[in-house]
Order: sequence, then structure tokens, then C-alpha cells
Amino acid sequence: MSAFYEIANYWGVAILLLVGLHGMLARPNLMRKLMAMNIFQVAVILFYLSFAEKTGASTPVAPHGLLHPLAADFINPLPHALMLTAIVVGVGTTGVGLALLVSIYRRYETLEEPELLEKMRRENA
Amino acid sequence: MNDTRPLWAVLVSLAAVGPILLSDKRPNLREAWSFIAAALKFGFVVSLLPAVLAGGTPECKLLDLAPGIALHLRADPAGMVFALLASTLWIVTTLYSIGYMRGGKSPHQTAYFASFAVCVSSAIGIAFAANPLTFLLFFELLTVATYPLVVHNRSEEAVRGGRKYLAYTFIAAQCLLVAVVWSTFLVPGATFQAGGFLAASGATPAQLRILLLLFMIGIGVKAAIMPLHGWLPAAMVAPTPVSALLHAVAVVKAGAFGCVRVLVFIFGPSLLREIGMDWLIASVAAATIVGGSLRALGEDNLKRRLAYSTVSQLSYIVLGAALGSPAAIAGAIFHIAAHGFMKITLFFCAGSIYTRTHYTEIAQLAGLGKRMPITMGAFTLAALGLAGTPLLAGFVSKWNLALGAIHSGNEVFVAILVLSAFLNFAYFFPIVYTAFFEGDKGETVRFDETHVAVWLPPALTAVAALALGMFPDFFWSFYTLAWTAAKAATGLG
Amino acid sequence: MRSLSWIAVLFTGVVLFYTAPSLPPIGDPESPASSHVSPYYIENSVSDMATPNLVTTVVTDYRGYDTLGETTVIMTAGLACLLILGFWTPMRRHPTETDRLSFGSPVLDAAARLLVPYILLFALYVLFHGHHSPGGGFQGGTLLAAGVILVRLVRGRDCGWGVDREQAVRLACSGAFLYYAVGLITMLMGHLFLDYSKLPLPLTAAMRRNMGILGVEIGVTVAVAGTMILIFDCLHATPHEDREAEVSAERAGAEGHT
Amino acid sequence: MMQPLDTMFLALLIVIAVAALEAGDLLAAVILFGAFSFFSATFYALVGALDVAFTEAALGAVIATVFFVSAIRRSSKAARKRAR
Amino acid sequence: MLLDAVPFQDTIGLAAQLIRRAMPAMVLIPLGAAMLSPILAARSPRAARFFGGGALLLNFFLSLLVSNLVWWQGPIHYHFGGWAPPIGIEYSVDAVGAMMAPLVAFFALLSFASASRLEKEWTPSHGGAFQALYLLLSAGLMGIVVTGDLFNLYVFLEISSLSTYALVAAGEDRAKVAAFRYLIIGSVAATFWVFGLGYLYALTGTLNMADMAERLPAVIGSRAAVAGLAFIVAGLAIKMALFPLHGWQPDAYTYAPPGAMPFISAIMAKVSAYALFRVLYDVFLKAGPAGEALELLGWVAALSILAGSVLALGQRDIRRMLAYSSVAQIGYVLLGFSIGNAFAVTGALLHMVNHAVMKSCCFAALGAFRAKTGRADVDGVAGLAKEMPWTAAAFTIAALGIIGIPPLCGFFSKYYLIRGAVQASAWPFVAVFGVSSVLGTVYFFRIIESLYLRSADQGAKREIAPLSVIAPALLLAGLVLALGVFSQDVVGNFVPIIVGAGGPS
Repeated sequence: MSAFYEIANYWGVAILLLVGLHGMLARPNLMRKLMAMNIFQVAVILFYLSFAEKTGASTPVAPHGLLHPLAADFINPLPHALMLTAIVVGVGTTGVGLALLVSIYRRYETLEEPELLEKMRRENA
Repeated sequence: MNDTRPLWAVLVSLAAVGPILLSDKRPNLREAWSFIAAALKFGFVVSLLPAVLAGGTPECKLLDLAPGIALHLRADPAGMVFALLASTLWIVTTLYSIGYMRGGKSPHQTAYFASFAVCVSSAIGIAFAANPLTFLLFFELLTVATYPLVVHNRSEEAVRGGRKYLAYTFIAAQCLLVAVVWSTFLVPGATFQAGGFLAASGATPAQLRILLLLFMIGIGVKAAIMPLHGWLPAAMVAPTPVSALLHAVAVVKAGAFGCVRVLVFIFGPSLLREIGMDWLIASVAAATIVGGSLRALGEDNLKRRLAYSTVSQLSYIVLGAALGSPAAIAGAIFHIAAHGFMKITLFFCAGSIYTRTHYTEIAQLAGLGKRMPITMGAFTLAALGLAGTPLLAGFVSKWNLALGAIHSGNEVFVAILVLSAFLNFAYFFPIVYTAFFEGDKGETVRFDETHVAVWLPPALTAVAALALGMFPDFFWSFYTLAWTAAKAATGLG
Repeated sequence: MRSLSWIAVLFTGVVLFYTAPSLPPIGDPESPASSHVSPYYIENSVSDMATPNLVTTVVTDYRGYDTLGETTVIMTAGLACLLILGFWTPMRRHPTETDRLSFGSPVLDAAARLLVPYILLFALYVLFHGHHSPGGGFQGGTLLAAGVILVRLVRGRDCGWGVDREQAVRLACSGAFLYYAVGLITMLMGHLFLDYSKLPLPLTAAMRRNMGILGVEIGVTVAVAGTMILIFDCLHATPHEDREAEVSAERAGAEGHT
Repeated sequence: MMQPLDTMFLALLIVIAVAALEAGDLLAAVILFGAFSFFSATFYALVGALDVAFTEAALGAVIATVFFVSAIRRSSKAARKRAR
Repeated sequence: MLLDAVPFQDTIGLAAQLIRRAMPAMVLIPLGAAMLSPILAARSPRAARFFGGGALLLNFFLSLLVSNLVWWQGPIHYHFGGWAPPIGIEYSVDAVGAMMAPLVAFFALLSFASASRLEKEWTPSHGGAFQALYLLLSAGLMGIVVTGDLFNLYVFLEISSLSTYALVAAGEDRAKVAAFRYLIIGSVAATFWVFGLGYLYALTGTLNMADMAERLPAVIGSRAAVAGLAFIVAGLAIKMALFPLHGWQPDAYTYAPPGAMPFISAIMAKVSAYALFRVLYDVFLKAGPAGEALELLGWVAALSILAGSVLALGQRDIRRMLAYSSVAQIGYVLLGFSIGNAFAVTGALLHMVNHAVMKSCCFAALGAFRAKTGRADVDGVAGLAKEMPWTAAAFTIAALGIIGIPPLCGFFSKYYLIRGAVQASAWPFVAVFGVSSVLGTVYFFRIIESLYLRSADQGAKREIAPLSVIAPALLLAGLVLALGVFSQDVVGNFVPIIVGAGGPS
């Protein structure tokens, strides 16, 4: 059982990643693609946080007055720092994506990919 | 020892391109530039002649093209033959072009003269190239520069001809590129060497055979060896001076010259025999000689008949280079010059006839011999020469080729040469006959030549062909040069 | 397209499930990730920069240049939205009748009046206490933006409470530039970019680093807050012609009822 | 550590994620998506990443969701009905 | 006065020291300019334009200085915040970086003039956002080139990606759909990069390239290392638009505003290819999975070359055709990396430079045609050679260069690539190069025919193309020729450093 838990997070991450990837590529609705993108990124964040974990260690904030913390007592802060970046980047990308969607909708009045392609094709002809 | 004259010989016409393009609105100035460049180029090339005859090879190395491979120009005897031919004929062709183009009020003349200058530069570059990469550089430049000439008319047919030309030459260019790269890989930094440089490469015979095939496809397209000749008749839509240039001066001749370079200077006769490819190449060449002549017989259009004649004649050169005996090689190299003078005469004549009468079919020529005696006289002379009549230039090369065939033990090719001579007579004689002995006897015959710039060039080249036949070393020392190269290649020198 | 994406998903899945077991087990203190570089951060950040929040030290100092990039990403996103959607209707400092079309209701208004000051205050706390507890520039900036956005939601879409759109652009850019400037100062003084220990402050090296962190955190806060407001405004604003149509439709509806 | 709890939470996250992508109405999907963000923030806190959790809660659960909602409002008339 | 007292040698040393210290400014200058320009643009758009242009000019000069110093004294390292790697973030410029950095800076500068001019025509005023994003794009790409840290690379990848999405979207209406598709695919790519990096970090515990290269051999046999590499390669392959993953690129290239296009088309894919080069050669040192990945990538690249060329044949729209041609040409670069001997790698690196120049020349010339007639399809440019002889000549030269006609620069990179393939006896790849060139001839000569041989459509709109659009095309055409003729000077200067003693001699 413990062997399962040792990497259980990775299985979860893998499933979440696939759900997100599939949503991004195969969903016809553009808004959902964007949501799937966020799910995809959450999976990556979970992945980083999972391998940052350290048994018997606590949150990477040193208690007040502790001048020389020991490495074994605190979780690896580096992945946390990196994922802070990833979250912010993700929200930024989402914002840009939504801005694009709003302007696409204004022009074509749809966010369904097949319908959108159809409209563009008709316009081209 | 850097002698920059080969470089100047190449550059002078390239440098003329700018002024030619800028003088678009002033035809006289434009043609003056062409003439000045042609004269300078001829001067540079001829000034190299004494040194080469004395056994030297003036050369210059410029910037590196690739690691260990410089842009290397060198005037060796074989290259001199081609360079002399191209630079001489450029002058004549320029004169003729002015007459022809202005006479026909042809459009796009600036583009024509500019491309022409680039073509001649590339031809000289091909002649003087000392290593495969330099050769490739000028060869490809020639390919591109010829395209505007082929599509000169801008007609639907011209565009189609241009496409065909591009398709053939660019596919060939890839083969040539691979072959050149491969050869520089086998022998890094090699320069052309009489007798070939690949013998020491250590490659297996099978590899060498593939390499040779790549080379022959790459260059053979320009030389119009039989299965690869399709573009040449299609390119006949171009104006006559262009055809003259294609056939006699630059393009096809560059292909033939390239075959000599590959067979004699990259592979060398002995290696060729070793890998057993000499006989194959010679056979293909022989087949082209006969096949081209037969196709020529079947054509009623004058220019197309001349085109197939070229297909046939150029394979003499390939045949000689493939046979590999001294006389054969000498004959092949001499034929480069001889065929140049004779074929350009024929095309000039075809052009003159066209400007005067707009006739293109052979049957239309009836009685023309009396209206245009100089033109048709020159035509007859050149036709006889091509067929190999003694006292004309063609005889010298064929005699040597036949000798070479016997020396190399392939007597069967002598038979081919004889057969070809008959076929040559067979397709030229009707033209001459129609022009001089057919037509209305009762019609009043009057002298009706065109402008002097149109009839003088063929007359000059015909006389030159005659002179070369009687004195093979006349002025340009073609014969000596050819033999020098041949002896060096076969180890006799 | 559909089948292609299934293939991509399948392929990724195979790679994931095939390779996950060979990763170091979760929670292993001896795993390379926990034993190579990170111990340095844990053991030295208190003495290096007098900051107990290890994540903050990594984010803003040890890997401070990443965070400058990240702040720039945020700014880029804001400018991208601006370029794509642009300014449509001008904003008003004070709400007019039409601004109240969607959300305006007394209850919401009163709730917002009550909440917003606390949100903003909390934002500042998060920012300044980021050295000692979870929090810092990104969180603080987000909360600031959340406060402003709440007012926007309650008061109507074109309300320019707090900052208007032009100001939001300038906030986003100048916040990022503040971060940049802290690094630039040390660079211009002949030291390395972002080397806070060389800041011209009359303090110990660790405290100078501490102050440097505070400086960049403020920059991040301003940039994040400005950008989030900017993106919201771009997404939320109404194009001019739509707005005219909506207002007239509303009027027509109101007249129909009476 | 609390591995079983972690795993349960992960399973919950996956379920919400699928639900958010499958929900019929776009607005409902967005709300589920907000919930997903929120639960993932909780999960981050569980594994000890308080800073990340805080950021995800503020940025992912609040701001991103608000962005989604306003974007949907602006592209709603037809899009909401046909959303799938 | 002060300098007089210092001996000459010391002055040089001082300058070198100064350049070392200023190296990160290659990224920081455009970055800072981007932050300030919206603020400045609110007061005076004109001043903001000059400011942006000045920043890029300064940046270009600095990148030249840095390259020279690298050629002279070897790689330059810079530690941000005074933290030595692997604790902190490092910038490191080696010989290849010294080649890429001026390239990025040059193209950023070159298309800035036409971009800022066309901006006025193509987008309404957005408070200097267009210009700021353009500067951010160049900062982001430069950051990818000079960074020595794998996560920092991701951050700058995102800066460049986000700004590209917006710049692409600033084009026609359809550009927004193209940009959205690009955003989705681009996010997949970037996330794959982070995910793969996560694997590598979990195995080695470091993010610094050099440090990771040291620690990787111990764990190279692990399946996780293979997965990490696979994700990173997949992410970059998307960014490079290799064949099965190229879907976003043609639309993005077609509908983007012509001002930004020469820059994006020239540099984006090259920078990703360069990142791939660094991962495969600097981090993995071609060991273990990297060698296998390279072998596999060779076939992918070959497929990309053929598919890109074939797809380009079917396009009427020249922009789309050029985009597919880029799919093929980036395959050349990758194939060179894959073959992996000194000649092939030289060819691949040289082709990055050459193709950037040639393709951006094509796009610049096309932008000028389009400014004149408003069309960008093969029929639309009919007969333009008469009215725009110089621009048409520039386009022709660039096209011939891409086909590989000597002495234009495209020939020489092809020469090295084929030389490398012949040396490795990789005959199928040799054939691929040949076939691609022939196909290139077909699709480019269709345009050249149209330009020169067909007569112009009389009814079409005719406006005067601005000089700021034509001049870059001419300059680039000159470069196509110069880089070809003097290719040995280029190769001789940096390639021996790259490939070490075993390089071409």
C-alpha cells in the first residue's frame, strides 16, 4: 500500500494532465479549451509540488527567531517558487486568451470551433 | 602565384551587367557596354594564351568557399579552349544580336543583354574553374541566368519552355551538388587534375559508379545526352541569338565541357576503365549521336532540326572523353571549339532567314540560296563542316575521334562515326538542296541580304570554321591546346 | 483533428504512465531535488537576508531575475489584452444612471462599501508581511486588484473607481519598472544586477537584502494589481456601439412596462 | 504523512475537472472551474505549499474566474445556449 | 585625461570588463524600454517610437560588442544577484549564443521601422501597446538565447509567446482566430517544457544547464530522463513548427500584421531550434537518450522537410506558402543537428542565420507588394517587377537563396548539410535535401514567373509602398548575397569554436 502512495500523486497528475490536454485539443468550444488549459497547468503545478514533498518536513517558513534552519525540517522551497511563476503565467495566458475570445465573438458571433470554421470558410468563398 | 587575369576575364562581363541595366533607355550606350566588356574579356583571355601554350597554368585563389576549398580559377589548356571559344563568340553574337533584335524590334532587350553577359561570365567561370565547387558555382549561375533568355518572349509557349528547362536543370543541379559534395568528401580540397583525382580516393568501385552517374546526370542534362535532352527543343522558342548562345557558346557547350571535366579531370581515363564505366558512357553517347541525327531527320522546322543536330554533335565530345585515348580526348576538346563555330553559323543563318523572310520551315527555303547567297553560303559551309567534310573544322575533330576509338580498341565506334556522318549529310543536304536548286526558275533573282550586322557574323564564323579546318592551330591554337590537355590526361605529356 | 488529438493524448499518456514509477518516490528526503540545491536555500536564507519565508527569498532574491521576468509576463499579458481589445468607452469617475444597468442594487452597494476597505487593507498586510508568512507581492497585488474589481462589479462596467484604464496601464508598467529599477541601481553602481546587498542603504548586508526584497515586492504588487485591473477592464468594457444599443433597448423596455 | 487524504483529494480534483469540462452550461462550467481552482489551492496547502496555495486561491479561484465570467457575459447571447 | 594615464592594454581590458558587466543589458535594454514606452506613449507617441528604436539600436551594438568579446575571450557568464549557479540564475553566452544574439538584435532593429510605421495603419491606437509588445518580444527571444538556466528560459519563452499572440492578433479579423489557436498550442508547448523540466529537476535537483549537464550522466539511464527529454523536445518541436505539430503556423503567418512578420518569421522558430540545440548538445551532451532522440528527430525532420515542401506547393497565398516553406527549412536545421557531425552542425547553425535572413527578406518584400496592391497571392503580384524592380529583385534573390543557388547564402548552408550527410553516409537524408530543393524551385518560380512574366492586372489598387518597408527588403537581399560570398568568414569566425578541434579544417 505504501508503495502505491509513494507515487499515487503522479498517477493523479498524469490523469489530470491528460484530461486537460484532451480538453485543449478536442473540445469544440473555445472557452472550454481555455479552461482545459488551466486544468492542464494545475496538473503541472501538482507535479512539481509532489516531488517537492519531504517526509517529516514542514512548510518552508522558518519560525520566528530560528536563525539556522535545518534542511531536513523544511520542504524544498524551490519548486514552490517556480510554481508561483507558473500560476501567474497561467492567469496571464488565460487573460490574453479570453481577450482573443471576446474579439472573436464580436466578429463571428460564435465560439464553437466547427461553426467558426464554417463561417470563415463561407466568408472566404 | 596569383595571376588575376582569369578572374578579370570572368568579372568583366558581370561588371557590365550594372551599366547595361542602368542604360535601359539608351540602346546605343547599352550595346556599347556590351561591346566594351566583350572586347576586354577577349583581351584578357587571349593574353593568357601564351602562358598556357608555354606550359604554365595561370591561376588565382580567392576567398574560401568552404573549408579548404577556395574560389579557385585556373587557366589550363582544356579550359582555355572553352574560354577562347566563348569570349570570341560573344563578340560575334553581340554584333549579331544588335542586328537581329533591333531588326525584329524585340522587347525586353535590356534583360536580354544583361542575362547574356551573366551567361558568358558563367561560361568563362566554368572554363577556368579549378575545383568542383567553383565549377558548380558557375554552372548553377549559368542555369539561372539562362532562364530569362529562354522565356524571353513572355509568351505562353516560352513560359512552358522555361518551366521545362527549370525542371530538367534543377533536378540535375541537385544530383550535381551531391556529386560535387561527395567528391570533395572523398578527396578533400582536390582540384581538377589531368588524368583524374579520384583514383587515390579509396572509394569502392560501386561507390564510384554511383558518383559518376550522379555527375553525368547533373551535367548531362545541360549537355543534352539522349534521355536527358527534352528541354533543349522546348527551349527553341527563344529568339535565335539565344539559341545560338545556348547551343554554341554557353549552355550546352558548358555541359559538354563539364562532361570532359568529369570524365577526364575528375575520374580520368584509367579509373574510368577500371570501374568499367567507359564503355557504358561511350555507348550512351553513341546512341545519342545516332538517335539525335535520326530525330533531326524527322524535323521539318529548321531550328528544331538544328537543335537535334546539336544533341547529336555534342555527344561526340562525350564519346571522345569516355573513350579515353589521347587522340579521342584531343578530338573531343577540339570539337568543343569546332562545333561552336559551325553551329553558331548555322543558327545565325537560320536567324537571318527568319528576320528577312519569317520562314521557319525547311520547305519554305526554296530558292533562298540566290536571294541570300552569303547567308546560305555560310550555312552550306558550316553544314558540310559538321558532317565532317575534309578541309573543314569538323573533319579534324572526327578524324581524331576515329583514331582515338581505334587506339582504345573500340573500333565499333568508328562505324558509329561514319554512320553519323552519313546521317549528317542526310539531314543537311535537303536544306542546302532546297535553298539552291529548288524554287521558281523563272523568278528574277535579286540580292536580298539583311543588315550587315546580321549577315556579317555568320560569314565570319563560317570563314573561321574553314580556317580551323585547314590550319587547326589558326589564331587560337585550339589544336595544340587540345593535344596538350589530352597528353597530360593520358600520361603521354 | 479529433483523432489527431486522441493520438496526442494517448501518446502522452503512455509516456506518463510508463515513466512515473521511475521518478524518485514522493516525500523521500534523499531525492536529488531535496538534496542538491535546495538545502542551501533552507539553511542560509535567514542569515542571508533576514527573511524567514523561504519561498519569498527564493522568489525575490535567489531567483529574483525569474520573478522580474514573471512580472514582465504579467505586464505583457495586460498589454496584450489592451492591444487585442483596446479602450472602448471612456470611464467615468462617478457612476451615472446607465452604469448601474447590470449590478446596481442597494444591498450590493452597501456590502461593497463595507468589504472593500478591508480587502485593500488585507492586501497591504499580505504584501508587507510576506517576509514572515505566506504572502507577498503576487498575492497582495491580486487582492488589491480584487478589491477594485469588486467595486467595478457592483457599480457597473464602466466605473473608474480607484484607477481608470489609462492609470491601470501606467501602474502595470511602472510596477514592473520599479522592480527593474531596483536591479538597475545595483548594476549602475558597478555591481551585479539585482544584487540587493549592494544597495546604497546604511544597513547590514542581510538587511539591505531584506529591504531590496521589500522594494521589488512593492513593484510586483503594483504591477500585478494594475495588470489585473487592466485585463478585467478590457474584458468587461463595452464597445461603444453595443452600449448605445443596450441603453436604447433598456429604455424601450422601461417604457413598455409603464 | 497524510497520503490517503492526498489521494482522495486528487480524485476529487479529477472529478471536478471532468465535471467542469462536461457541464452543459458554460456559466456552470465556470463555477465548477472556480471550485476546481479552489480545491487545488486546498490541495497545495495540504502538501505544504502555502504560498502557492495562497496565490492559486487569489489568482486562480477569484481573478481567473471573474475573468471567465466577464468574458462569457460578453460572448453569451448565443454561446451560452450552445455550449458543449 | 583619465584614459591617457592607463596603458592601452589596460584600456582594452577595462572595456572587456565593462562589456562583461553589461552583457545582460542585451535583454534588459528592450525589457526596460518596453516597460517605459506605454508611459511615454501616453504623452508623445512619437517620442516613444524614437525611444524604442534607440533602445533596439543600442541593443544591437551591445550584442555586437558581446559577440566580439566572446569570440575573443571565450564564453561570458553573469550571475544575477551575486548568487553563483546553481543557487542563482546565470546568463551564459558561448560561441553559438554569440552568433544568435546579434541575429536577434539585428532583426528586432530591422523590422522595427516598418513595424512601427505599419502599426499606425493596421491597429488603432492602443497607448503604445504594439510597440511595447514588440520590444517585449525581442527581449524575450534574446533572453532565451543568452540564459543559462532552464526555468529562466521558460519565463522568457512565455514573454515572447504572449507578446507574439498579441502581435499576431493585431492583424486582420482572422488573425484573432489564428492567434487563439496559436495560444492554445503554444501553451501546450510551454507547459510541456515545464513538465519535462520537472522530470529533469526531480532527477538532478538543479535547473542550471551546466550543473545539470554534470549531474545527468548519473541518472541518464532512468526512464524519467527519457520522458523529460521527450516532453522538452515535443514542446520545442511545436514552437519550431515541425511537421505534424506545425498546424498553428501557417494561419499565424498569413494573418499577422506585415510589420511584425519579418521579425517573427525570421527569429521565432530559430530561437526554439537553438534552445533545442542547447538541450541536446549542452545539457545532454548527446549522451544516452539524447542520441536516440536525435536519431528519431532526424526522421521527423526529414518528414518535415518533405511535407512542408509538398504543402507549400498547394498554396495560392504567398504568406501561407512561405510559412510551409519555413516548416521545411526548420527541418533542415534539425536534420543538421540530428546528423551531428561537425559539417552538419555547422550547416545547421549557418542555416539558422541564412534562413532567417532569406525568409525575412521574402516577407519584407511581400509586405511591400502588399502595401502596393493590397494582395498577397500569386496572382496579386503579377507584373509587379515592372513597377517595383528593386523589391522584386530582392524577393527573387531571397527565393533563389532558399532554393540554394550559389553564391547566395542558402547554397552554403545546404552544402555543409549535404557534406555532413555524405560523411555520415546518410543517403536518404541527402535525397531529402535534393527533393526539397527541387520542390522549392517549383513553388518559388511560380511567384517569380508571376512577378516578371505576367502582365499586371490593370484594375487593381496601386499605392506607393513606403520606403521603410522597401529598404529592409533591399538590405536583407544584400545580406543574402554577402553572407553567401563571405560565408567562410562567418563560418571561420565562430564555427571552430563551436565544434571544437574536430571541426572542419
